[in-house]
Amino acid sequence: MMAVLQPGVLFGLCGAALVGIGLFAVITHPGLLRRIVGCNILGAGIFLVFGAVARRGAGPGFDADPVPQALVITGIVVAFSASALAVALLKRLAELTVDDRAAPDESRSGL
Amino acid sequence: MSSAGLLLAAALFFPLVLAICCLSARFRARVLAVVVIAPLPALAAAVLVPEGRFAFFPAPFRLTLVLDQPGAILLGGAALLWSAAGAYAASLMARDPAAPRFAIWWLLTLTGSLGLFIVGDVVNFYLLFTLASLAAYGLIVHEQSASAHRAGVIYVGLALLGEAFLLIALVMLSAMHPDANPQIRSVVAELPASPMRDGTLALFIIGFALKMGLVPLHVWLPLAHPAAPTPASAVLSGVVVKAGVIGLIRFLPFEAGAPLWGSVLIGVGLVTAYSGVIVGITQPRAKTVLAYSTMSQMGLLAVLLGVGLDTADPAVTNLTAYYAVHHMLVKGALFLGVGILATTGGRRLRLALLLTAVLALSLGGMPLTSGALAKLATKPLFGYGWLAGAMTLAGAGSTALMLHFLLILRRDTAGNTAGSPALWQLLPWLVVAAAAFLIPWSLYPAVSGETVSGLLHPEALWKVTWPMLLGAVAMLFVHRLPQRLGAIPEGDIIVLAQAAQPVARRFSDRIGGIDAHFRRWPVAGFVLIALAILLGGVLMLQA
Amino acid sequence: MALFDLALVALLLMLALRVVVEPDERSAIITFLAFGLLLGLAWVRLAAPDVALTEIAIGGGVTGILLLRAEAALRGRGKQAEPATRTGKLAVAAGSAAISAGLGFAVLTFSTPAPTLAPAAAQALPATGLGNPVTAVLLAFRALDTLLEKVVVLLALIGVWSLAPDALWGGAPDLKPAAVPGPLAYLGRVLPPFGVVIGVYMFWVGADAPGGTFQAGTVLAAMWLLVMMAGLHPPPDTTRWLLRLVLAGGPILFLAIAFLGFAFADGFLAYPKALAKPLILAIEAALTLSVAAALAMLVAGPARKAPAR
Amino acid sequence: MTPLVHATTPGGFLLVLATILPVCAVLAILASGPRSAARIALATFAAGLAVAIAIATELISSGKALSYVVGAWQPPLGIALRADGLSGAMLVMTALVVVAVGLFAHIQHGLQTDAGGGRAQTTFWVMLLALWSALNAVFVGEDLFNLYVALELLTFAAVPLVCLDGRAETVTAALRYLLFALIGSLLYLLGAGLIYGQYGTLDLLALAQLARQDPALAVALALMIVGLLAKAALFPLHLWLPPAHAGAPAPASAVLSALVIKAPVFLILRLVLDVAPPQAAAIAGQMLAVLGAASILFCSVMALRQARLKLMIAYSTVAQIGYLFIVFPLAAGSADLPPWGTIAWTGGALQLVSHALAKAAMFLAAGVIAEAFGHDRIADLGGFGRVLPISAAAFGLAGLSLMGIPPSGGFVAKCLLLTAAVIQGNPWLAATILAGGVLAGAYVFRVIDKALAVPTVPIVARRAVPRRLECAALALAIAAVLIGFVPLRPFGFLQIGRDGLNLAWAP
Repeated sequence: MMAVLQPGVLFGLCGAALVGIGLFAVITHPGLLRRIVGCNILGAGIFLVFGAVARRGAGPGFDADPVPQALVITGIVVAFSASALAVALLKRLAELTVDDRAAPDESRSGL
Repeated sequence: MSSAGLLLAAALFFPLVLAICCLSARFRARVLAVVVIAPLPALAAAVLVPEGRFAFFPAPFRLTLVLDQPGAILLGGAALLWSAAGAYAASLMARDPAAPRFAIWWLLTLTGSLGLFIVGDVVNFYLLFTLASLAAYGLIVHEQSASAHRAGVIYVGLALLGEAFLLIALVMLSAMHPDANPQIRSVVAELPASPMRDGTLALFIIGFALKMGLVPLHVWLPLAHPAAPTPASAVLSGVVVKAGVIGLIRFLPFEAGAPLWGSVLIGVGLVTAYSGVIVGITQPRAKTVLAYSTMSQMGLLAVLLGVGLDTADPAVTNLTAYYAVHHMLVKGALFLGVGILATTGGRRLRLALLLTAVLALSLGGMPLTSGALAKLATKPLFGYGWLAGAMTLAGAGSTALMLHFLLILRRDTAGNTAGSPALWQLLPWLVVAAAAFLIPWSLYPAVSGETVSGLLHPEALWKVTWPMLLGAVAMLFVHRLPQRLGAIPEGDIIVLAQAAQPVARRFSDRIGGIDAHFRRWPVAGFVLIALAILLGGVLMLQA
Repeated sequence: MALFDLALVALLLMLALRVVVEPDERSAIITFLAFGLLLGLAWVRLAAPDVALTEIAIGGGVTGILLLRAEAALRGRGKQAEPATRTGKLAVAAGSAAISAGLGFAVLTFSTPAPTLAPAAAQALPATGLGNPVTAVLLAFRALDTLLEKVVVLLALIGVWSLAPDALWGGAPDLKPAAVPGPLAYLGRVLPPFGVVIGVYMFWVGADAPGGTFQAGTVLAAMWLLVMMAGLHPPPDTTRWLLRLVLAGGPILFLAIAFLGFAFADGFLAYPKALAKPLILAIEAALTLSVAAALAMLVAGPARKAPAR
Repeated sequence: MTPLVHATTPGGFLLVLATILPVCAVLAILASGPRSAARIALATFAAGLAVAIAIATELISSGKALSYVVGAWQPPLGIALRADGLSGAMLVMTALVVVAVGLFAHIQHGLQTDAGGGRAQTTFWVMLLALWSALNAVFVGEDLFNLYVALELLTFAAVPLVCLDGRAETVTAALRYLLFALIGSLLYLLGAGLIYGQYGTLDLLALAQLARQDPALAVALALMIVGLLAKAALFPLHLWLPPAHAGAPAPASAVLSALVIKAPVFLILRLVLDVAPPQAAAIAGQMLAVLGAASILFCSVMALRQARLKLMIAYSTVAQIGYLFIVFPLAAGSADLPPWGTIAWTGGALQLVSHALAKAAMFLAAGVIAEAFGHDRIADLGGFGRVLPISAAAFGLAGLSLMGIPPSGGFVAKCLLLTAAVIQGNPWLAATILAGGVLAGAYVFRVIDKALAVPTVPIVARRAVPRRLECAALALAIAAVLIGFVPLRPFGFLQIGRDGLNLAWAP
């Protein structure tokens, strides 16, 4: 039982649960913005699994394995870029659909 | 490389090169003039090249050409018909702006159909078969009428299906062979020992039956042949259907025999022969009647091959080729004749009708014509049992069908004003008609092993005459049947397929509905999760 | 500490669930930001201070600005698409739970002793002259990932820019709200000097202590955003050469040094031993600026004003 | 057993160039401004093509895989790049398609009235180059996380291409694509994390020797494979593909359909063949084959139903991707024959390459048609072959390859797969391959039939299209046909660099 309470395992399990929550949000939530947030929760869960792996890999002189930690940093930046692109698309879409209502059929002329 | 080999290669490549030259617009504008010479190397090869096999190009691209007796007989006849029909087409289409397009399809079909008679390896056989099959589409739809288009669509659909059957059959045939592109001869020799023998044979028969127009895969034939321009009808009905015949000749194991599949071929062939006559006799259009006659004759060829397969008699291939070349030339001449008669009037009309009548009755086996020769040469195969009777009856049926054809021709030409056909249409017709008479006569001794003088024996004459009389009598009765003409629509059972259209549409709509469902975000997401769980679960259970 | 960890995990899960079920968009996002900050705490507990800083700066900070701005822009016309049915939700919930269970099982059955590259990293660390192994992994051992990741960020930025209407292509984004709230204006004036100092400090210590180019870059980005949002300094045109140079400068310097490795060291992305640390620091400096500019512009979004010709 | 380690081989630096050169061009465009985008891109095409050809030449002449250890940091700490025969084929294919599409786009841009430097044009060039980099990185990557970054790079390059025209429908399609692909890559990343937790390395070569049957690996493989399936848009995960590929401008559709979805497929191939233990590979292969077969049949029917040309081609992509997945059970190795020694492997690789060439040609031809007539409704295209003979020919030749009609790459590929199915006694897969061919024939013929038709009212082009534009499509289509003549088996190019991995397959 104590083994489960070690951070290297506990946060791994937490990450696993977050993955489930994130997946549920991104798949079932009707709001597109919330789907993006769901993706972020999914990502957070995944990074926690990496963190748990890193923590388990503590060695002499190191509290944790630096490699997964570095991967997480890279991953966070990539995930943020993805969110930013998704949000930009979403905002553009909202603008376009509003415009469409104002001037219908303008967008249908070309291919 | 011997000069014989080069000539044989020229038979294949000359028309192909001409087709490729059409990429140049300047050449394209004049291409009609060369369609008549395109098959000439093949004709020369059929006459001059001795039997043998020739290999070209190094290993991965190796092309093997084979000239044997059945191949040479068919190649010669086909080349002659292609050339004559080409001359006819060149004259007919001189003013047609779409003629270059027609000529390109013509050259491609020609390359494929002639090549099939001489190719000796599996891959190139399939390649040429495909070429002949698909390029014929261009000939069928050339006139762009609604009926031509419908015929073309149905033709391509069935041709693609045939391709699929043939492909899997070829793959099953050569899967175990170490060579990537084996010789047809060697893989067919291994076939009887193959564990997939029956499946392979069944697929071959289906694939080639489709091309020959055997029941129930014949539906495209009575639609496509009449829809094409006259010279194209002549080669389609004369030569292109023979692709199926040469396929069966090449790929069925006549050495070892396969009684089960022999019986199947005999059964299918007889049904085709009779149904061709029965449906054909209800048709009001001359070209459609000819198409049904082609179907009926292909049935007879299938019976011939079936007998050979049943009795393990390799000699049947020669006889089949002989019968096929007779039909090829006669049918070609008849189709051209329909075109000639449409433009002929007055005194010449009677002469032309007479010649047409001789050609037509030749299919029923009129004495001294190629039909009689073909029937006499193949007669020994059937023995004296029920099969011989059935074949005789089929001959009678052919006579009746041809009488029906002649009656239609007389009706159609009754109102013709005096006139004469263009010389360059008349001449090819006469050449083919003459060849239909001469070639079978000259080949008879070699093929049947009997002397020509035996043909003039009264007994032999009677043997072929009485079925004709029977057919004529039958026609007398049939002629009186009310509402006979048009009782069965062109393409007969295709009507059933059209009745199934709503079902197909519903099926397709169902697929569309499922697709729309799967493309909903939550559904796709759930499927994603479910797949991960499934795969993970299975992998975990195993771990 | 175990109890603390348990409480932290419970809180994290609660907040995450709250984000999912919360009907109001704005509260959901604020909950998510709280979740991000708590996550930083979790990273501290996982002995990953570098990640904790990154998570707080990006997950709690810049993402917060991004999402809140998006929420404000979309309010009232938020896209509602393809809702799941009740059974569908149940099925997905069951599936997600199964995935979590499988993951948990995998986490519990990891091989022991845990495989680790820590010793290998420790052994190789001196060759880089750095003290912080995470920085060494990012800029030496796995520098190719970092390089490509920089390109990913720039690509996302160009992707965002490409969403501008044709007429505005090359123009400037607009961050300033219609009316700048008082506190924002105040923060915009007061915070940036501190922020810049913190950012520079983080970058400087990053070589040997927790911190580094991403964390520093993110802090700088946040400060720049603050300034732009408070309307103190308008965002630049996206075609401005200075902006483009700062954006591309980091990766270009990185690439240039990487290619020099062919000539002066063991190949692409290898550093000459003696110069390793200064070179890495130079790269980090340029990258920090690039990251700051890129992240800020990512949040700022596509152009909303026509370019000045 | 001595563990295999990466060692930089002569010519290994070419792999670095293949991945980095297009990135350099992206940065150069960013630094020097949009106006020079086209020029920089064209110069990169020449250089990139040369690099790809150099890699292929080096592979052939040495007969061994090329490797490069980046920064001389040995994996597992560092990252290695490696190109075997299959990777080499992918690199060359990618270069060919990218260059042809790039030239097409350059000519097309030249037709537009406004000068260069516009939004859509600049974005196109940047994304095309980034995409090339990402694809090359995927094909030569040896490190699971490095591959993740490459996949993300690919997604971020592909998404803006989808909505270049900025209409609401395409933006919707792009957003849907981005989110679904994001879920896919996150699942992949999660799997990579689990693998690191279990084995302490992300290096594929090392994993090939370390991987054993254990729960962590099972979960990791399942997540990674399914995540990649989502990115590959295999039925029934294809929701994003038809609108995205049909909505993008023609050159963008061409690279998306021809190349982008091949990257995840390639990675699945590597995971199943190199990482998964043999029994796991067999089971995963069965499941993938079922999905592949469903994809072929279902999406071919869907393609047949489409009224718009580009949607038809997009559905055809999903169907053709299916063929790559039925390779798995067919290429299952035996004790004396590793998977890459089988003909199914060769067939699969050939299908991958010939589909890429044919599909790119088809989309470009469709682009010309849309450019000329202002629409792509199949029903209203009667007689377009008269107006655009070269495009019609390109479409027809590419169609040959899709249908599997000889002579073409698609024919040889399907023939090899059929042979494998027959030898293995797998009638269902054989029937699926054939049925897929017939259905492909039907939907290609639908268009050809329109091209050859002579409508009563002749169709007229809304605007003239220069021949040069059509020729790019034709060149690709001819390449798809010619690839059928490449003698693959005795050549053994696809087997280069794979024998070292035999270890993992020894029972």
